[in-house]
Amino acid sequence: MSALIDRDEFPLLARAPELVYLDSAATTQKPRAVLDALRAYYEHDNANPHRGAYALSARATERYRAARERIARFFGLADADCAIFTRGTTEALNLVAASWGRANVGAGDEIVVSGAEHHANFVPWQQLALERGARFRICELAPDGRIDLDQLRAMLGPRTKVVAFHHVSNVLGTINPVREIAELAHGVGALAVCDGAQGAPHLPVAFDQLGVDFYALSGHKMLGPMGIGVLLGRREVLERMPPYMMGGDMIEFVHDDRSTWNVLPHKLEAGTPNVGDAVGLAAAAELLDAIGMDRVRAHEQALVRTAYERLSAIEGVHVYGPAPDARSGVVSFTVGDVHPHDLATILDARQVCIRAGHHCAQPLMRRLGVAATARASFYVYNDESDIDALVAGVRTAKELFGHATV
Amino acid sequence: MSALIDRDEFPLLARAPELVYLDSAATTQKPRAVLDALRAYYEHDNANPHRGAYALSARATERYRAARERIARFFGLADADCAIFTRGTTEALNLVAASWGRANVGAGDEIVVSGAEHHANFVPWQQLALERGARFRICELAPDGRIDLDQLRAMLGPRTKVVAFHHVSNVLGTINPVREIAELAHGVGALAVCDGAQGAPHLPVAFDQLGVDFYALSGHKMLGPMGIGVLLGRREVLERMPPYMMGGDMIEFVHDDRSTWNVLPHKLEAGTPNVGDAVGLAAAAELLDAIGMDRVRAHEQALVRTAYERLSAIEGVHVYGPAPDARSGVVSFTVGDVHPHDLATILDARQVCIRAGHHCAQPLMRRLGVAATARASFYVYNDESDIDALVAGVRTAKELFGHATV
Amino acid sequence: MPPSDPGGGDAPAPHLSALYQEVILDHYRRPRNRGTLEHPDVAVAKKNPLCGDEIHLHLAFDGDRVREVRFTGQGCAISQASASMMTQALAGKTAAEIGAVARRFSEMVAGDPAAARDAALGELRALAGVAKIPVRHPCALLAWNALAEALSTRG
Amino acid sequence: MPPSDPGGGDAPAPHLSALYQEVILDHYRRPRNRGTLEHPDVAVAKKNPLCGDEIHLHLAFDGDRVREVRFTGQGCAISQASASMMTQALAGKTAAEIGAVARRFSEMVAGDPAAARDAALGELRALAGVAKIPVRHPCALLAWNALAEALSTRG
Ligand SMILES: Cc1ncc(COP(=O)(O)O)c(C=O)c1O
Ligand SMILES: Cc1ncc(COP(=O)(O)O)c(C=O)c1O
Repeated sequence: MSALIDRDEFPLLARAPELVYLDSAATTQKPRAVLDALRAYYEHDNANPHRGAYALSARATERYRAARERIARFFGLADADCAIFTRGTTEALNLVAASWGRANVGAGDEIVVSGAEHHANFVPWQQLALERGARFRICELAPDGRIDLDQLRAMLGPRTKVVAFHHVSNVLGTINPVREIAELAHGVGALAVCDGAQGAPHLPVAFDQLGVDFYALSGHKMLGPMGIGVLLGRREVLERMPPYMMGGDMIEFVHDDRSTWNVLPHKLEAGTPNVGDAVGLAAAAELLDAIGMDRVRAHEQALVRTAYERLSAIEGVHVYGPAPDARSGVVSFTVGDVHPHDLATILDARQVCIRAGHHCAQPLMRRLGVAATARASFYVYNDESDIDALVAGVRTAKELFGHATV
Repeated sequence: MSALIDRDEFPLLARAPELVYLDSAATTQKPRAVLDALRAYYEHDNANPHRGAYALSARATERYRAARERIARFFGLADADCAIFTRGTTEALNLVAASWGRANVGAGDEIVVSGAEHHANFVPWQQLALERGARFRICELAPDGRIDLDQLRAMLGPRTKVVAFHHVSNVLGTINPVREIAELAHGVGALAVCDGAQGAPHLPVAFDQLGVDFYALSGHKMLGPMGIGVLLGRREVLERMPPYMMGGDMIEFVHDDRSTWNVLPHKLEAGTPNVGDAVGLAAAAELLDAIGMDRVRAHEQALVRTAYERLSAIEGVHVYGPAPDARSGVVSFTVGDVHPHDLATILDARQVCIRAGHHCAQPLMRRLGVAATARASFYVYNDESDIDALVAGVRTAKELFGHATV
Repeated sequence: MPPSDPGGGDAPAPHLSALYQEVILDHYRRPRNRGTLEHPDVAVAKKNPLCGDEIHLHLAFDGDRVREVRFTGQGCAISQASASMMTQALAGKTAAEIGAVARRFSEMVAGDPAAARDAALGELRALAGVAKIPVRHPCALLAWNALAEALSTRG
Repeated sequence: MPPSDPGGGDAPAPHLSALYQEVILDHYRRPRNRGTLEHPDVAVAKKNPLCGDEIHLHLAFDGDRVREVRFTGQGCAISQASASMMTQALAGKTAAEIGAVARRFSEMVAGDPAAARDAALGELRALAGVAKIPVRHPCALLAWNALAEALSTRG
């Protein structure tokens, strides 16, 4: 379990050899290849795409188009114009809730989410339901942490308009059966919207085979720059959606009293696009493809298994969620009565970076019956020594707080 | 009229000494200082801000906060939490139209825009009016290209809810009297929303003195990276607005059936922020402040005066808009029956980059009675030799098309 | 004017002279078959919102053969000359024959040197220079896209 | 356990031992004045949504002086110990006296070394170590923010 991509490839990690970065579920560190691609775009090809009639602008347009194509290919989406660039998962999900949602969800309709959604896939639907007078229903989790399919099946009906659910939980690491859930949703004529923020970076994703209508993801969680994400969608649904934002590029004709819209993907991308960060994300996809997402998955599984076992073996440590083989590279845990924030502070003094809190999943925390957990998450640059440091830090925290009460 | 910032400071321009870049109104080239700041963030301080309990995340949070403060200071906004980061002007204006607009504009209300708005400040309001059954009114331009204040005054009334207008026209370069228009709007209790996309990069802007409720701008048009922009707002109005997007960071508590919102600026910034590009934009503001916006303005005025005079002197050339002293660094023109796209192609062959088309301002083009114009726009890296190249290119185009019909 | 005069137009790049040659400017300024038909069998309009170019095409058929064709429109020299030359190339041809010319034309625009020499394209070969300028391909193809729609509308 | 054992806890950083000292852990685990008042003059609640820490504060006054104070809450050792120690520091003090202590406490958290030595803060000085950890300042200050709100509510 040495790192899958050497730390030296990540300037921040290379500069801080002692740093143990275990918060990749929040955001990942950036490889040199991505930073180079980003900078090279600005140094060689920068212009406003789509709008210019000169070679430099044509080059910017081409870089943007190629980035879209590269990323679509990475995610197994044949129709690249159905990959809509957004700022991230949050904007992608809000786009669907606002554009598709306002056009299709009315009073008495039902929206179904799970009790383990990130706020980004929970609050937009909750608020849409409140605005529309629709019923907002929360499907609970099975004992293994995955969405309870029996309950879901029982919940779905002719009034169900949307089933919004996560591919991978950012708290528990559980992996949901996406295809099965999409089929259940489609069985009652509902839209299947998948939050892929934690799926896209960690698992092979073949959108055209997944069966969902939408899959949302963030570039910054998969080695890409901040400020860019993608909404993968089915053309049939995208074509029928009204625009989300309005402005340049997304229009066809602007009359004084009405407007008509451009074709996909432009209809859903108003304003000057973020070409630089899109190019950076394409470089990240290139890198991950070169390694192979199967190997990324295997690497994380090995790390998560070790972390799970070694943490569970410490008296007083409670690990949340399923067995290691059924989860992605996330481990949430608590240590006796050591509060997760105190634990994070103690680990931080040892340069071990973990996250502590509700992880933007307050509904799930209520269901777990805790106010906060500590969370360690892994990625391609982590290796077994990072787990050593984590485990040692947890032991130190226990000592500091006194073994007795643990 | 040598460049105000040397071309050598701009890697793209330094690499292509022959390139004559005259499309800064679409997007500017990036100085090394901005690219360095962007990269340094990723190499030293990258983490998800607001969420971590470790030093690296605290550093990212601090970089993000400091960037906001730096940018607010640049724009004369004392209350930095009223500078909301967006992807750009388009998102900023859509945010206001969707969040403030949906909460405040009803059937029979009136929305006023000018006939020279960029689509980003036209279509969102037009569509809001259509959605709400409000009346969408277009104030025409005075002969000098500025908004006709007499007509505007006559148009405003108790049903007017919003006056949305541009600071500087991206086609004509005209500069509107922002304070006066804001006062007229406030006189009837309407919101004053200013599209500052072409004002922010080119004129000194002191938000707290401007009197508008909102001022929207794009980082990429003022030496900053793509993917970042700002909505400057008045706290009183921002506080009363519902959120725009929903997700992480912008919530306070998420209950199963309802949610409450975080304080400003977070309420209006859902999801992982684009820290990298915000840091880049702060570096751009730093650079522009060091030069002084008065000098930026003077430099552009000198260029625009020369360009205006030399282009006007060519037989068959028609320059649109006001006299050079009353305009910002933009010159739109046509050359006899040489179509602007043909002109742009001919100039491009000489490495002169201008824009041709409707400039995302179809309503204005109808009013000017043209389908397209050519547009040259200037910034800190341009000098007189760029105008020489432009003028020579225009002459070549005339020759190619044959003098006779010009 | 001496070439050293910074205010004068220097010699244009060779591929531009090749593109903006006499025949193209002539079609731009004196378009052939400009106008409308009173009783067209098919009428279609195509616009390129990005640059404002627009073409309206009227076609009348005699059985499978084009009897008459007219166009109106506005836009750059390339789009208008392409439309004008296209209308000349259509007269009397069957849908199948037109399809063959259209394919050849788009091959030429895409940069196929054989197509650029193909006598079947006649005067249209004057537009071969556009191949080198990708941003202008949509201009050259606008009228042809209108034509394709017209033919498919007719069934 | 020998320090070389990679599974064992190494010695913690010195500023952490200073922070998580006996007195703080004792207040965390056995909070003083924990509970509610039947008839509080003021009751306020403060939460930090970022980390889930929460403090409910009940105060009863005798004229201008605090007669009784109780709190409930949950959260990290720092927020809960700070609340517990604070309640001890309040008893019998006037609003003005409390204001002075609160100011001194926030100076200490902000890193003022004189405040960290000020006998007026009593046991609260155990929290001086938090000054070095900016992300934890909100934890130390949560109860004090509730107190400030309580006093201003009372007028
Ligand atoms: C006047 C004006 N408003 C709005 C915009 C839109 O800005 P952006 O595309 O960066 O969102 C632009 C530039 O494209 C502009 O010139
Ligand atoms: C499961 C999940 N959904 C959505 C998000 C939101 O992503 P972003 O903040 O990049 O928009 C995250 C991460 O923060 C996440 O883990």
